[in-house]
Amino acid sequence: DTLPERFGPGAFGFGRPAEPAQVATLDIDVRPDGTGLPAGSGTVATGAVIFAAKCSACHGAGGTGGPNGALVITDATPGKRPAKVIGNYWPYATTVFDYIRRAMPFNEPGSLTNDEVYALTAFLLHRNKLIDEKTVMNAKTVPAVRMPAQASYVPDDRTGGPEIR
Amino acid sequence: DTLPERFGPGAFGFGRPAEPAQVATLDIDVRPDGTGLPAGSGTVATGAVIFAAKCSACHGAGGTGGPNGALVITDATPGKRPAKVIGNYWPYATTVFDYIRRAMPFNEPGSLTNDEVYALTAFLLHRNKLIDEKTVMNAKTVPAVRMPAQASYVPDDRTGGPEIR
Amino acid sequence: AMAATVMQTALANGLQVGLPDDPTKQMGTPPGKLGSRSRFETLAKAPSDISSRSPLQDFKGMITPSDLHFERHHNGVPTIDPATYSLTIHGLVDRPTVFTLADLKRFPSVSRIAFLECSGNFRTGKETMTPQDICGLTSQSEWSGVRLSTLFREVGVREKASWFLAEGGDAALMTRSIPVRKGWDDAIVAYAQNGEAIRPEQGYPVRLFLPGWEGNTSVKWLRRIELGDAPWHTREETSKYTETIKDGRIRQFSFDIDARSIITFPTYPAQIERGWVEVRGLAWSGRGKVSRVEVSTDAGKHWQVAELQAPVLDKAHTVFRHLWRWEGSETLITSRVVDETGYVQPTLKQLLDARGPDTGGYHMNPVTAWLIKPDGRVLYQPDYGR
Amino acid sequence: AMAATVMQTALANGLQVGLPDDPTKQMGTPPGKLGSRSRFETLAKAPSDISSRSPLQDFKGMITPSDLHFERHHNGVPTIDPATYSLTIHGLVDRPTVFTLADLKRFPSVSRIAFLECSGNFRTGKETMTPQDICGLTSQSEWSGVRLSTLFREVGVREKASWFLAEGGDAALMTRSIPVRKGWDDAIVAYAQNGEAIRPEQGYPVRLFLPGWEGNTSVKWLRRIELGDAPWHTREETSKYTETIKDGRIRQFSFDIDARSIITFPTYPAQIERGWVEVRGLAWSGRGKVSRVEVSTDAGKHWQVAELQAPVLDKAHTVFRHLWRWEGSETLITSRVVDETGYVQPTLKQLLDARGPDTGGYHMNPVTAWLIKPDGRVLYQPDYGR
Ligand code: HEC
Ligand code: HEC
Ligand SMILES: [Ca+2]
Ligand SMILES: [Ca+2]
Ligand SMILES: [Ca+2]
Ligand SMILES: [Ca+2]
Ligand SMILES: [Ca+2]
Ligand SMILES: [Ca+2]
Ligand SMILES: [Co+2]
Ligand SMILES: [Co+2]
Repeated sequence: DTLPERFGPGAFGFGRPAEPAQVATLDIDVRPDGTGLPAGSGTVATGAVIFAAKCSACHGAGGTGGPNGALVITDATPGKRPAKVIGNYWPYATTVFDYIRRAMPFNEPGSLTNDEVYALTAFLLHRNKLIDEKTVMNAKTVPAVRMPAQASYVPDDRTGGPEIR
Repeated sequence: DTLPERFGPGAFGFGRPAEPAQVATLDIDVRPDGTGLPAGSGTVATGAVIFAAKCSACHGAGGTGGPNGALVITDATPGKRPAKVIGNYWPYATTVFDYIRRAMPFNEPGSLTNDEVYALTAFLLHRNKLIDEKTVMNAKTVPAVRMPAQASYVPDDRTGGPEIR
Repeated sequence: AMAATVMQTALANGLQVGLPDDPTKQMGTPPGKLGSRSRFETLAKAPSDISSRSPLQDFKGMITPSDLHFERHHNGVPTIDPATYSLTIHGLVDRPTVFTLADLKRFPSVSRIAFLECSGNFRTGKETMTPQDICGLTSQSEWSGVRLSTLFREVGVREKASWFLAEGGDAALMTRSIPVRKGWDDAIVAYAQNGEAIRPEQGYPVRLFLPGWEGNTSVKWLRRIELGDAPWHTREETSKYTETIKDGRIRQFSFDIDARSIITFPTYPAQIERGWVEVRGLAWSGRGKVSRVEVSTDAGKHWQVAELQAPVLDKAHTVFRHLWRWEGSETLITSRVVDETGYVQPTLKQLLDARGPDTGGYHMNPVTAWLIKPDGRVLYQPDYGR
Repeated sequence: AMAATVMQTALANGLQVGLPDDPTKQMGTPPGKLGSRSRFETLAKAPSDISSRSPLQDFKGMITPSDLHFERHHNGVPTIDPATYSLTIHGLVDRPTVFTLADLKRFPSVSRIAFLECSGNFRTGKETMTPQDICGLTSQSEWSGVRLSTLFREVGVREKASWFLAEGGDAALMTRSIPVRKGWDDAIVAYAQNGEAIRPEQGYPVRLFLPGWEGNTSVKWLRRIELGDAPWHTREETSKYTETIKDGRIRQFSFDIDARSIITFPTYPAQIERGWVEVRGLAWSGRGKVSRVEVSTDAGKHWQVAELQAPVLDKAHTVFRHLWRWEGSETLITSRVVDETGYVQPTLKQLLDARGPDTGGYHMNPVTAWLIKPDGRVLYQPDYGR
């Protein structure tokens, strides 16, 4: 870092202020505590219908597998490790909402309404045995889902130096 | 240079011996002392005919100029420096033979016989007032032509360091 | 000086078409607006649906030609108009700001040669694998852009900002959470690669570039940076780009690329002849400079220090070379790098011992060995170091 | 890991065609065998019948993209089949030898980043000239190949050999006489450029590369090297590539490229805005490293030391940068380099004073200045330093 100290905040004056309305159209991320979740809600039953129509071609019936992989815990094939899916590997349910909203369906990203994303989130969390079939998903309930994998997550423990980790 | 000393002559053994006959087909260069000049000869008169047919389109009638520049000393245009041509700028006549043989005519390089190159050399040296119109050019006579520019040539006198040269 | 109006129209029949019998006797192709690759060179990446691997075995030197830089996308390469492109920085900042491409180019700039490697860059299996097959998801360019620290100062990043979210403008809207300290340290908001604008496959017009960190964090087609006080736990840092390690733990935010080397010659499908052979390859570390590369030509019994091509740069592919006299017997050749932190490139067994057998494919950097057959054929040795 | 068979056929209607309204909502282009340049980038060299000039003002960093490397040919670019290519070394050697391309690649190799500049690289005239117009006949690559010294040892160059002839296999059969000491020092018989095979325009498959020396001596399409005891005085080292200096003398074999710098931003046709401006450019010397670049933003009254981008390499284009606050008044900006021999880049007047007014166009490396108009337009100043 070689800039002289005088180049503090706003010193160059390049760029224009980001208007809150503009930021809002881009600011679609969702955090583990639920910050960023929009209004709306969805049920497991609605999610099942949407999933069958828009997702199962790639992820199999009910998310059990397909050309682009399983999304739900399936019975372990003998001798094979269980697939890493939402129910056994994802630490936060908010990520399910965030990811589906930004990236799925793969061939039509950004095409779902918030209610549809809530419904798909409900459906996948239910199929992963994380919520029962009556629990409605919304900005309050998604961050409250307890995810079994969360306890397993540790930050990087490699530090450089001779030790192999 | 970081190779150990043992990598002296022939150490790697890559490549194959160059057979003298193979080398001869490539070894077309001519040196100031005439080394490399082939058998054969040519006259100014023959050169004039070939030049008109194969060269004058690009270098003008008799080499006095054209789309690709003059080859002979021409009357200086007032206020303009004289063009750098064979008669006033080239230090060795051997270069005329060597260059024409390897590179001219520009659109048919390598197409002239040695006798034709001798003839063109004779013609251009004559038009540059370096030989009279009777002198035949061959392996003996080309290196013997006295070139006025030769005395002006000095090796690079720049040596790095602060002096601008 | 020389009048140079070559009469190309009248004499165009002299120009080379096809392969000339003798190129010294026909006019060549005139100078042009863009150079070309020789028609005799058939360099190519190896594409799959999600990535494309650099042909490491074909490269000389340390720079990767831009059109052979590896690719890894999460939903293809977007087409972004530079005239409408913008980068928004917001969140825990005093001055949320939108920067156009022109704005970014006005700031003080920086250039550096550094590698970029996907943390999923390891495949093994058959003997007929090339370096491209095994670890072709690494490439090196000279990257230019504005330091992220400069932008941080400009927008007034607040003291309590500890993480930021970087978001791409592709169809995957790729997102990663990055510690703010990396932004103050050496992160670049890059708009150029090897002298020219970043190529579309590498993030045109603007990408994040985090020297030494796993490739996915250098978010391409960067459209937004949000400053926050905790990581987001996006899908790409939970479901993916994490590795299970011992005791059922899941290692997350494993940003640094561990030191690695690979011999790129001789390797499959080369066939060598007896006599002197220059064993060469690439070595790099995400933690700094390569200190040393050792080569063994007797299956790991003895190791010799290879020559490193200067300049040895920080977080950069470094060419190593070792001259070896092969007398014709079957043997294994292999290389290992030591980086400036003292880390020694491990064997696959050492990695699996340390992480457990279920660790998966991220951050795998084992030593790689090649079997030299008595007839000079070279085969990958997937079992070496197990 | 992830199964990744994206159903591209069934869903191909989702792929981007043309410019998408919102690239985050359409699948992007899948990974490919070769990357591409963005359709929005219109980089091009400026070709004439005999050369093509690199767009220096468009480059970022120190590497020149290979397809934008300047060209200078004496009868176009030949098409050479690498399978039949050979290099013959003969003359004052113990072992005249023919090397195929494969032979050359078996020898110990070396790589280095260095500039290549045509010694005829200076034009001046109108205010609307760009750096490309003024000195676009310089470029920089990472060159790889075998040291000529290695080949000299291999063929047994005799002690009395003091010069060699390098001959190209193009339609000009280009020839230059080179002192043998350059071969022992740092000459490379190069077969690679920026990681891949040398491009046809730069000498495919093999060229001589003489770091720091005038470009013409780095004979392209190298087919023959003959060792001798005196220079040949070929046409390219007598009629051309010589300069008249004072007292009617003609300077010959002026191999070294004198130190030079040029601002590449801001330059014509850029238009700047008031406020902070990063003045940047390239500096280099054929005699070693750049020691210092000084920038003046007040027509040469005061000079400030610019920042040099690390690594500063020997005989290499080096990026310099100087942050300047422009308040809107008309001024001249200019740069000058000092190399490690203590040479200070001269003005045109200093050059003409030293060499005389008839010196011609070779080895002209004057400081170059740019006029900043109050409206921010930037114009070349041909009269500066006269
Ligand atoms: C055209 C194929 C396709 C369709 C349709 C599709 N997906 Fe996907 N899905 C993918 C691919 C490919 C990936 C992996 C993307 C990557 O890794 O970058 C993926 C990944 C996912 C993941 C993350 C899996 C993990 O373990 O990380 C979720 C969750 C998901 N999809 C949900 C959905 C939902 C919900 C729908 C329907 C709304 C859907 N997908 C429709 C192809 C598809
Ligand atoms: C199609 C155009 C063309 C034709 C025909 C042509 N030349 Fe040239 N000649 C050129 C060009 C172009 C150059 C400069 C080449 C260069 O500098 O690389 C040149 C250069 C020369 C030079 C060197 C001039 C100098 O001062 O350095 C000589 C001598 C020459 N030509 C002789 C000939 C002769 C003799 C012929 C006929 C046998 C011939 N030329 C036919 C285009 C032509
Ligand atoms: Ca700074
Ligand atoms: Ca947010
Ligand atoms: Ca040596
Ligand atoms: Ca000879
Ligand atoms: Ca022909
Ligand atoms: Ca669509
Ligand atoms: Co990756
Ligand atoms: Co030149």
